[in-house]
Amino acid sequence: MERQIRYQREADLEWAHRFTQHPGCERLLSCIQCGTCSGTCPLSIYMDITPRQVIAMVREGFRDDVLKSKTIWLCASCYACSVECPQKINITDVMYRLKREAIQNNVFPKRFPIPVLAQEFCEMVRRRGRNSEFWMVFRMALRSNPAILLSMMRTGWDLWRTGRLSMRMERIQRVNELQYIPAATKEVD
Amino acid sequence: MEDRPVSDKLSTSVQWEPIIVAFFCNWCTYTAADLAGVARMGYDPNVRVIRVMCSGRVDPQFVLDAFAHGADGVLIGGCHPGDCHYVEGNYKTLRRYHLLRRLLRDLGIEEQRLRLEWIAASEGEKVSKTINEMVEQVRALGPLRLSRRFKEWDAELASLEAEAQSEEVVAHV
Amino acid sequence: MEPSAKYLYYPGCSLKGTGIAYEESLLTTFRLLELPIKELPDWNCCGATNYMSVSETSATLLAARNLALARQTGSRDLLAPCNACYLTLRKSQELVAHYPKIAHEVEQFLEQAGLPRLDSVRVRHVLEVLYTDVGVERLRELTVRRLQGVRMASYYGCQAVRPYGEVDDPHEPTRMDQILKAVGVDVVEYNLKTKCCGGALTGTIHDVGVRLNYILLKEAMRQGAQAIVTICPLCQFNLDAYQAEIRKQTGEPIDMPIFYLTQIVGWALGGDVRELGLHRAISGKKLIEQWFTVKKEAETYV
Amino acid sequence: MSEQRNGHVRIGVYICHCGANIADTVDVKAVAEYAATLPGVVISREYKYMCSDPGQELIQKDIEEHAINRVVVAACSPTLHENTFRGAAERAGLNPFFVQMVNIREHDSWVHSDREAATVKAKDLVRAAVMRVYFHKPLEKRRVPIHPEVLVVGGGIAGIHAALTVANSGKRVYLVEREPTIGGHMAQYDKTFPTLDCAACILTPKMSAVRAHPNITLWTYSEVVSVDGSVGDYKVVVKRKPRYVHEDLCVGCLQCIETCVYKDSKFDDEFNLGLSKRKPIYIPFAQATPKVVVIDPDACIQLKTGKCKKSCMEACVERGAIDFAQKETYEEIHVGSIIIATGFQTFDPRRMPQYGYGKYPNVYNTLEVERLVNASGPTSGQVITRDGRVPKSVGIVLCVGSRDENTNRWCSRVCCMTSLKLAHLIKEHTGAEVYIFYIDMRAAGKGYEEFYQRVLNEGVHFIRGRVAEITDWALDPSEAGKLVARVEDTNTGFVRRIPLDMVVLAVGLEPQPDAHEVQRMFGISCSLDGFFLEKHPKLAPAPTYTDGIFIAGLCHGPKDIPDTVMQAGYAAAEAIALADTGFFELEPNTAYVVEEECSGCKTCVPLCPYQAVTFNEEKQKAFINEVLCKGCGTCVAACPSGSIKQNLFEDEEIYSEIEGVLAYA
Repeated sequence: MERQIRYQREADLEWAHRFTQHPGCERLLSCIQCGTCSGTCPLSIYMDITPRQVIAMVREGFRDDVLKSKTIWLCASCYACSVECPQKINITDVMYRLKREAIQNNVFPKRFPIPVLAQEFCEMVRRRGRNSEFWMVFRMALRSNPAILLSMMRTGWDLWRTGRLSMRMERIQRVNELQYIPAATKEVD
Repeated sequence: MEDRPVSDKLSTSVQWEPIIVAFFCNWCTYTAADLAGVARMGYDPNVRVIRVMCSGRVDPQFVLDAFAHGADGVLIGGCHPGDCHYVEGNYKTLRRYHLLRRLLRDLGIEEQRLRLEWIAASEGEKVSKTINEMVEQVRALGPLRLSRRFKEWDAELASLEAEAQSEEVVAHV
Repeated sequence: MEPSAKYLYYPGCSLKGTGIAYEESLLTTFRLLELPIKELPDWNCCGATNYMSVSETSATLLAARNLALARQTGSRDLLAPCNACYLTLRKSQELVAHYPKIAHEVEQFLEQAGLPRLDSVRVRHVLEVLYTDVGVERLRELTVRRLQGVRMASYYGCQAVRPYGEVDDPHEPTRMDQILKAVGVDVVEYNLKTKCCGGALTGTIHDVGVRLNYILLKEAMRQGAQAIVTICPLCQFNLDAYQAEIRKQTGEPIDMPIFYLTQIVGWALGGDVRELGLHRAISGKKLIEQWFTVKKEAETYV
Repeated sequence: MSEQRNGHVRIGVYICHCGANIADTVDVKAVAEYAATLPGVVISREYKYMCSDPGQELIQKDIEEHAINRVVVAACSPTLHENTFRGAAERAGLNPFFVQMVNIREHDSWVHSDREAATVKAKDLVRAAVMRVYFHKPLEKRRVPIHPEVLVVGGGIAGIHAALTVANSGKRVYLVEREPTIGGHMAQYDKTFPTLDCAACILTPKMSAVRAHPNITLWTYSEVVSVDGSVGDYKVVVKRKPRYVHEDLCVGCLQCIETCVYKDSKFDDEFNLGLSKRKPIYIPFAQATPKVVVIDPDACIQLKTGKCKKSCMEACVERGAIDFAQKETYEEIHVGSIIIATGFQTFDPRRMPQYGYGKYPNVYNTLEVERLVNASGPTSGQVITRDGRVPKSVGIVLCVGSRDENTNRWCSRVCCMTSLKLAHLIKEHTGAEVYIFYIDMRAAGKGYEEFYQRVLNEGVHFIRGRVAEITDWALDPSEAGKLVARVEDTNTGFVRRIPLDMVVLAVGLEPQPDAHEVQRMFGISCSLDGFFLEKHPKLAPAPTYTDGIFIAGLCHGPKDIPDTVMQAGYAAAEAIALADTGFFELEPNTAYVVEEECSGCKTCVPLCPYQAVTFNEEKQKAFINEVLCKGCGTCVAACPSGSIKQNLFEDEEIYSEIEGVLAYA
């Protein structure tokens, strides 16, 4: 049996405190744990921990539990929780922040497609200035789960015959200007 | 008066800190400042509050006097329009305030050194916010030090006078 | 079009690919409304939700480049038809306005890249422009043909109305409903008009994404809608592309056209079917043919 | 110079520690030592609690033994203890206005954390007071007589209780109520928590007592339209709206209602919140007080068109109480004090569209359900939904318009208990499954937690989570035809969908929509939430900053019936005490004209909002009537020749203060 207890030494209170200083995370301490976020979220029913629990865990410093959760990756950034929150907490921004920390610390679920998609996307955009939908999905599928490609065949065909599937690799002209944008994965604080 | 006490953080020699004289009306802003205290809403210690019954009691000369005695900024706090305990004292303050700002500008004193704010008895938070903002603003403007400039001006005047007199003497001779 | 057109058009990646019909119908509609519009030269991807998930700073810089480019053109209104582009650009403005540290990084980047400092460029959404700048009454006046008796549900998606509520009310948006009614469409009550379509989830966690779209489609049907009107390329794609799969999974006879608002408005203003990209639909093709081509003689001219 | 005017000045300075409140942040010893070096200061002391008896005695002893004739006390806000220290001085034979207070607690130690800076500030403020007190003059307190009559505004339980209490002490009371009857919200309730005694049974006897009391003048369907004057003598004008029925002639036989040309009731009944209908001529409810009918001018054919056969008049031909020509009238009264008990309004849940109020007929607010479960309500106590069904499952949603930054931030205090009560009653009436959706269950009060336990044991489901939305679309066959609440059950961690036949929104309590107008008319303040502000949150929760005006009940903030009654009794006691004292002491801070210096420019005359400044044409000088002067000082500030002075706020006093705080700037 796995013990479920949490010792206080496992709680990273300093991290928790720093967390509330980040843009959009300032009101985290106001949370009254009412669960409106979870109730509003269209995806909470698929999450391993609810958005409300995410906030409770962040506040109490249970960093690893939060970062390894699927919850943060299921967030589709629809902002419903942020709009409904009675304490005006920007829960979407909290989720973004957690996604970034997870990627930087490499703790996200392996071969889980969403962080892979995010990284592929950033890589492509930073190098070419634009995102070519076809190639992005293709590369993401190759890296996470090539079997997906089969199921996408039909959609691909539909798009192709209606002229909505472009295989062109898009690229902006002054791509050199993008070199001043720091590589996304290097963000630290 | 005597020398400044030793442990004086606000003394000009070490690091200049602005001093703001605040005239708060008894019914709204002074009470709000009390509320800020009760609620422990901290703010910069650079402000010195003088209580008046109504912001309408603030004679423009009080403001000029404060600047002349070394204030770097003057804050007037009154009740919100329509809420004056004395019906409309704050409207009179507002009119005087606009005139005063023009006067200050003409005198070469930055207008931002004088601020009028409506703060209701319940707005403790606004007291702390206003004071902090104003301290920040006046700090950015730098010291006014009108009282020292008086000495310089006096000296300047004296020398001009002496000069004029000597010229007169020359002329007479 | 003249160099400093009133509206600077920021297509975003989707409107050059899966959402090409949105671009076609948007440009057609603007032409019919005689609104000058010009594409932002050398625009780059806004970064969407993905970039924000990786780096807040870089995401803001990426968006900021577009805002700086917009400033170079001299136009004030940057029109972003895609909900995700709209929000990403708007959000970067908010971050710059509220966080000096981010503002500083943006300033530095723009300087290095030789771009002008940010100025008051207004990021606009198509819905907002149609509603505020053109106006419901004007659209009603300009309508030359009506889709008599066709019932549609208006679907706003997430990122246009949330979190800022500038495009429309975040709880109960009505502007698209008003526009659709003005151009002759019967708009049905639709509870899920701001519920999420799952965005990129259909590509990543496919079953979850498809389920969300199934719920959206089913509720629209329950309310008697024959079609759904959207204002976002991703919403349109998600609702349009997976109906066959949903039919197979659930056995329910869902085959519903999913339009862009600009297709419906453009058609009402007299736009051509192909110009409006109406031929690019995947689902509900029969109804589309019925409404827009076959029964052409039944059109009511006003 | 001042010595010449004021004799030999001997100042005593007293620095209070206030336990640790001041001493922790301000180096009180250093301040006292510093004060001792200031000119004129003879004695400078610090003490743990200056306001305590030993503290006051310290001052008194110094006055007596060391001939101290000016006192500076650096302690808390003058609004708190100025009178305490003035009293101490007076007892020692010194004129109380030789005392000056320095606020080093609220304005210093409580708002600063840097000990050094706080100490410097304290020294600056003490120095300013020392320099100011130099110029103080002996003054006499002004006394104004108190008119013994009392006005109570609002006829809910707070106003009723206050009016009866004051009236029982033998004083005349005017009770003004806006609606056609007194009773307020309490009259609409069914049972009261936690004892479940019937609201009407305990309220209606008090309503009749008001009607019958010889000392109470009851004006219903009336509104205060203007208030002038100040403590002791308020002149109040009350508008009496026409009810088109002579109150003194109507006996409440209700035959007019029966014979009204409208055979069926078809207008929304306000008392039942539209859950039932009434006629254009109606009585709000059976026990309405006064039991007098009223005619709704927006519904009555005669009043709208002048073309009705007036069958109501025929029914009342003998008494002749009905009078379509009735016009509004105005009453002017003089009272010494006023008790404001204007109540609250409930939150309009249409502001939260996610709950579907107004869209789905079976979504109710708590007030409507109070009427539904009431035996004398529109359904005679049967809980039936708007579509005519007895609900099998009922959800009560808490914190609707409370604890929410998007609507109202405060906790409305009564909704938890109201919901427990309604859960119990609904279960009793229908046997339905009842779900209470709560964030925190707040059952603090005598017998409240016990009631919570009782409802728990009755099998009501308590789901800890704020409902995200109420919809009518089914995702599961079991949800078909029902409303569905989507909520995270935070206790289990599941997101749940709960099908319900009836949803009750426990709406929060808000200030009346016209609270700000009332606040302005009576010259009192509102707190940030819009409720009326009390003088002190702990020690004076019924008086206001305006002397002679007291607040009671929910106009001051959400509270339950026992707390309302207590506050109303307290407000009444204050009003009685004021009337019995017979006078009120005012600050002697009036303005006066030094005639020799007045140039007769008349600048001051139009400035005074109280017409206290007049111009003596004969002398060509301004004159200030001290009785009318309220002491704002506007004329003082405006006088170009400086001939208008103000007691307690003399120019030289303020200039010294300015100079004092800036002595080292």
